[in-house]
Amino acid sequence: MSIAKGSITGLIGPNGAGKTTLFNIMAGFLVPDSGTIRLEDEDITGLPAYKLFHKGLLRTFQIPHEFERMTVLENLMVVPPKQAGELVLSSLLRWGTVRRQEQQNRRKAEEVLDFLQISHLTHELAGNLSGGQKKLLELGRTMMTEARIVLLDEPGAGVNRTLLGKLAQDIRRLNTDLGYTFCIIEHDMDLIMELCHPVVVMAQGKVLAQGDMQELRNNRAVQEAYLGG
Amino acid sequence: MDWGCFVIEFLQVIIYGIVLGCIISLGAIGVSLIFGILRFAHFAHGDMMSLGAYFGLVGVVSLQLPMYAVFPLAMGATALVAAALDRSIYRWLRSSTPIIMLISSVGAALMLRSAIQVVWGPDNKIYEAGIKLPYIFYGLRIKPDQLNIIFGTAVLVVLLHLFLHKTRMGKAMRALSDNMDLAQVTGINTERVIFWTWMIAAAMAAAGGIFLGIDTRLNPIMGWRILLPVFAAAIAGGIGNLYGAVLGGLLIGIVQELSTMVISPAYKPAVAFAIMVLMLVFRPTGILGGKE
Amino acid sequence: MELAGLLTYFIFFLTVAGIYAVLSLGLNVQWGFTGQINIGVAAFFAIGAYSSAIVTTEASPFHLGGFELPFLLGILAAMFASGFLAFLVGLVTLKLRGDYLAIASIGIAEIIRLFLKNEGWLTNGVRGIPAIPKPLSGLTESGDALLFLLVILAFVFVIYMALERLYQSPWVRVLRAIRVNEDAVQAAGKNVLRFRLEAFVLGSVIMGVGGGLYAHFTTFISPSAFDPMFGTFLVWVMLIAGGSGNNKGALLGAVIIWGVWSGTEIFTSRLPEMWVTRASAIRIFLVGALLEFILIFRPQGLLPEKPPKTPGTARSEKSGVSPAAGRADT
Amino acid sequence: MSLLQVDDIYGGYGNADILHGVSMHIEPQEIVSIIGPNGAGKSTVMKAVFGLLKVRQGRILFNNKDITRRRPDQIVHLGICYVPQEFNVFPSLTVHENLEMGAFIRKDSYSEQLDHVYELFPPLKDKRGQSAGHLSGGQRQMVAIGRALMLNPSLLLLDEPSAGLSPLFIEQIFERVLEINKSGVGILMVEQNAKQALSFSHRGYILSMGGNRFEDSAENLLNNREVAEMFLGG
Repeated sequence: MSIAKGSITGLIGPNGAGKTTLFNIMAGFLVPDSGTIRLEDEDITGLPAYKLFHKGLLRTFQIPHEFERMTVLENLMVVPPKQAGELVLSSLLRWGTVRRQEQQNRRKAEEVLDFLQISHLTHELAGNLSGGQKKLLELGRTMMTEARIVLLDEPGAGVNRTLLGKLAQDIRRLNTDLGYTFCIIEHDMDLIMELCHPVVVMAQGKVLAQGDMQELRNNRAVQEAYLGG
Repeated sequence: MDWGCFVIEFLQVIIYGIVLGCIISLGAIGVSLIFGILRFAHFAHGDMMSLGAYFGLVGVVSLQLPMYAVFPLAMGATALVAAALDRSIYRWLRSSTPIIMLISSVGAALMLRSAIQVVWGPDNKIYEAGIKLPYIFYGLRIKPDQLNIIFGTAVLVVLLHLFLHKTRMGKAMRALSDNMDLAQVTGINTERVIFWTWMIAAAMAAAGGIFLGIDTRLNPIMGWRILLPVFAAAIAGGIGNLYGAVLGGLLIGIVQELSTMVISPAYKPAVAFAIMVLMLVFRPTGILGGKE
Repeated sequence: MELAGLLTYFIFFLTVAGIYAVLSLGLNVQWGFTGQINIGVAAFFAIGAYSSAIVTTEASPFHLGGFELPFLLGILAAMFASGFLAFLVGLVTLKLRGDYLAIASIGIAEIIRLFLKNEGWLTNGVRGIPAIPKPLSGLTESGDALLFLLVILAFVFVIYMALERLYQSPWVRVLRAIRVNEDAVQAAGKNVLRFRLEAFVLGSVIMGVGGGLYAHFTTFISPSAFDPMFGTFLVWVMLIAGGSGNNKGALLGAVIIWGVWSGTEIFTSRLPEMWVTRASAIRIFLVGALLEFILIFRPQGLLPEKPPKTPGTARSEKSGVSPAAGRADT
Repeated sequence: MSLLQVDDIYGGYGNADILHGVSMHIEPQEIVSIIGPNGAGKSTVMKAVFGLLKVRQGRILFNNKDITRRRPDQIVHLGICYVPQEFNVFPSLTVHENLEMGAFIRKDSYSEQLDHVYELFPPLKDKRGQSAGHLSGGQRQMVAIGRALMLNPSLLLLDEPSAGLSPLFIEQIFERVLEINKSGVGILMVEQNAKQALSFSHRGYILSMGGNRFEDSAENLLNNREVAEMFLGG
């Protein structure tokens, strides 16, 4: 399968279709047995996750991976790449530079929180957030750096209706305003319908069909895959 | 040295290695059992071996019992101490992380060792004075004690195998080691099985401790010193896998003894460490494959 | 006279507590910040002590030496040696799960112990290295101990301040994140292994400093000084009792636990003759029991870890009204 | 009196609720299927019944006895057995030992029940001495169900018994489930394979977003256009 630049591609399919596995492979958490993955013509197969990050490929997790004993702000500030303060010696000796960078990153984080409209949670411990807020935080982390493509693993799972609408809006805004490309695994068909074009259907480890959600709904094979033989 | 002599010498060292391997195996079995079920590295296991050895001393010296009666006594007493340790300490930490359990077992190791020192004093002790003449087969020397250790270990391993495969509690132990959650939804009283696991692991450790005392001498730090080879054996065999633990024990024991032919005997423990690190780097699941 | 004796004892007490404070600060970097279990603190402690001793002592037929470098270079050597050892250990073990590091670290400690005992050409074996110079000694008539205490306190202060600053830094922020969720740190583009290795090495370097200070304090070292009880376990109890993850906790733990340890000595020395030989064992038993007690009833220690203040021009800090901010900062 | 009655339960893991007011009932000797799109909370309902997650609000009655917030090991004693979707056998134990573990809490003799299980799943009899980890997926599912039957439960909870099985095995498993039901065991089943599951159930519940969406006889659900569409959104 391929994901077009600037698109919001949906990835759907029944449980066990292999969607999350595909994500894990694309994001460098698993190594494929065979086959290649290319990011704008560059072969990135088998690169570890932290290197892919620097190539602009980011991911979120189905079960939010927040740093629970750290504040929301800190959660975001972990992300920016090339922080001088991440080296022991510069933290100790070039405190001024580090401080300046920290201030920049902090401003950036605050912007992100504003964008997501959760700035009231800035100093809350991430572990205390609701499921939906954690999802927003996951999304927020991807905004702390320049991304080319963001893989979202079930951004809607466990999120209530109102927050879901907002999440959808945020994703669309990121797509149109900042030019993010998204690939989204999601079970909430409403969300997929609202956001994604095109949609890829997977079943039993293979791509079954691809196209517009409207078409797919009338596709026999897709219906069968969901309802079972 | 001519070739024949070398072979004899080599086989002689192998015998020493098997004896040491048996002792290590008995410790590694317990470490492996506990890791399989409770998922933490039990650092007090070596000191449980020492404790068993000293209980044995009580049987031999104070009660003047014959050796075959000393074993059940010392193993039972050590099992009770292990059970008490679980009830008073480990049980309260079960819901915390394995790492915290590990640290608490280091604390327990300290307590056991110092308790031994308080009761029996810090000096070396032996079970029996006097030197027994070794049997000699084709130039190979083997002491009766060493034969007893090998034979005794074999009996214990067979008994353990029968326990794990023929009794309800033994099967439940294996079930828990496979999948604690599933055991729970099957209605198995996991706390009771854990309790038994401690008793069995400690009994094996006690036997290993007595053998260690027979083979060398008793002193309060004997268990701590052998802890590294014991862990190395459990890891080399595949942690959580009992037969792996036995195999790993023999491997570590034999290689440790063989190493004395090339390097200074003082560095024997380093050999165990080296095998362990090699294993961890190249085959983390161990020889027979263990848990993750 | 009584008072002078008390004062001497007090200086001695603080000096040792200070050395322990350095060790427990080092362990705090590994365990408190990063969640690494190093049960071989004694090894890095010993390496530090021996390195500093060897490069600062006069030539001796019994061990390597004769460099007669100044005290500070000795400490530098201690840092380098223990850091290098940590680097090697870390390369091999940090990819593995936490409990394997723990097991490997007792292996390292054991090997270092054997090495120090058996390589007589280097360390004079069990007979140890005597006549290690004590800095600033002989400057005053009777104030050597006090001056040396000041040296120790200066080291503790510098290390403490550096770690406090680090604690505010992005570096520790990543470490704390790794402790909670490694995958997410990977997904945020950080090379987790690099951070772990750095933390392990830094912690060990600090332990090396502790070793160096110890060598110059006692002026005589031998392998028996670095047994696991004093070199490793006491340090662990100190850190856990004081509060893992909190530098102040590491300091407090060192003072309190050393106090408890020395205090029980006063008590046990009054025991009847036959018990005196066993007194040390009883005290170790109590330390073990104390550790269990803390783990069960107050696992966070006396001074629990608290999130650092995030630097920057916080609007909430300026306005100072955000209720959430208030909660997070207390 | 219903065998099992679930009244408007809310709950989930940690703080976030996954179930937002689910109600259902199972009559004695009934087969009831829970179906619905992924992430609807189907398995979660089952786990809530079996005491495997926190029920924050609502009530669960079994034979008119309140079992809300009881632990799994207590619930087993009352006569409910649960077959998880994954990791549902002890791989290093033999088939026979797996079944024995099912009867662990029984004090009486269970050899009759053992014979009954072997009758129900003849392939297991031949493999009784093999370790369960070496079996095929379908055989493993048989072991798992057989193990649950060892306590002679009056209600069996099956979490996606057909997941990952080949069509041939799916049919076999469902046939067996039907037979178990005929011997008087009530069955609550979560299924992805909606059509096939409904085709031999008495009734079905369709969940979506952690709440009830439809409840009807299996036949009506099968013929309901809306149901088919629901899986694909709308």
